[in-house]
Amino acid sequence: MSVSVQSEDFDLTAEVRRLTAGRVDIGAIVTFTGTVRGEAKGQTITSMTLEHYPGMTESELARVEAEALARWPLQATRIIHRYGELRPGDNIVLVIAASAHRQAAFEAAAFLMDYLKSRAPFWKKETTAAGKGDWVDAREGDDRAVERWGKG
Amino acid sequence: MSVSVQSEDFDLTAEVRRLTAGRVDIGAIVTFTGTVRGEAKGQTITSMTLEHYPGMTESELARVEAEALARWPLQATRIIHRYGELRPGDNIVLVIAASAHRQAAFEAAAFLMDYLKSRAPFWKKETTAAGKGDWVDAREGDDRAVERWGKG
Amino acid sequence: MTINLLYFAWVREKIGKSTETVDLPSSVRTIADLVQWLVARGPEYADAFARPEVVRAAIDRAHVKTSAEIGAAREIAFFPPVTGG
Amino acid sequence: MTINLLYFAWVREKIGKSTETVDLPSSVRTIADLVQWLVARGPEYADAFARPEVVRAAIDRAHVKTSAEIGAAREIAFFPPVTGG
Repeated sequence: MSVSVQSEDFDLTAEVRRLTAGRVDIGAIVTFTGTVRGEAKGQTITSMTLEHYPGMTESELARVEAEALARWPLQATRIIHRYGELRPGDNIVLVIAASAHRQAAFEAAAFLMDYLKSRAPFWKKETTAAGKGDWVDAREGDDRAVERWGKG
Repeated sequence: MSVSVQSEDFDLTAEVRRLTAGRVDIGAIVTFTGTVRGEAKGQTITSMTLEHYPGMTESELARVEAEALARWPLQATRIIHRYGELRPGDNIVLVIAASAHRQAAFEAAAFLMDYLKSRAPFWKKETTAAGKGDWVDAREGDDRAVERWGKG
Repeated sequence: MTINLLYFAWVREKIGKSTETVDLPSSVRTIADLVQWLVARGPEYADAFARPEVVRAAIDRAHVKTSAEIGAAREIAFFPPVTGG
Repeated sequence: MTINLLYFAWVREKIGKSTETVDLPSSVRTIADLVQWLVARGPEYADAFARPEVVRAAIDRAHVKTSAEIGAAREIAFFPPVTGG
């Protein structure tokens, strides 16, 4: 029930604690963290720049989150997506889904990631060791991943 | 590739950092945290005691972890299960699956939990506000959850 | 009609600007019309929309298809398929 | 044959001990035989194994079915279906 688009890093423990503090109705917390890999298509990546569409990003993430809350019995959700220049190993995105039981938490977290990947207006540009900057191509698999959830 | 059975609590950020430190081949990290709920069958729970079978617990968890590593392309895994007396809101179990891509990480984390729930020799006893201690019944759903992964 | 156009990622790089305000003739009714109208403005637009099927659009910050009517839109954005997460 | 028996959770509570060492007659070959042999030892065992289908067993720390042969086992455990996680 909370979405952030930020350049700063995030802390997993702190974010989970913020969602669960003082609550005893949560039994299962699933987190997904996406990180920058140091290689793409056999090339060494030195940095990754994330561009986004301010305003639309926040509203699309909120829409994705509302969709998950409508589909699963969730006690709490959280989405954080970073933008700007990142290095290999850096965090890019965090999704948290908390529920009474594990199946809803797992499914909702996977759903949030699939939807976010197909709808949130972010674009990645990778800079290789050779100094070349390339926009990352959308993966066909990401469209297929979203289809398994049916009509959104 | 690491299993712990302990009475102490764990820290999500610290555990993830230990798995990923200095690595740039990880793109997706899924964590599952199981926590003690404050209610069961309409009764208020004041504490939960986790009994286990020392020796067998560690070997079953290692077996579950090896099975996940054989099935998915994982960069790292971690299982921590607590025992002893816990309070509502306390952490019980942590599972982490790290991979290059999110699908493997999500599936492996769900698999680890399903297998752990059906094979790791832990037993929960809940104490209610009325002072009554009851052993938690195994959920039929947990057996069905494990079946979807096919022969283990 | 005056409207703000926004460009992102390689669409922005090819066009050479991230935003501009344009006066649209009344003949431009849909996103597809707008793409055609932009392409006629110069080679940088023709380059950005050379493969129109890989360019996505949003009207007032909501994803739309190229058949969408522009209507009373205040802000239209063009960008490649998203690659966040 | 001398063997260590371990009991957990409500199996332990009903039998009233967590571990014991017993000398098994050679006629006790499987887990099912062992359950039958234990039940004959006293009402606390009969109570623990009143519904044998809900008691699980492990031989030398590995899950087994009640048809499993005891063989050269050193440690046999009885417990309810597990409820960890």
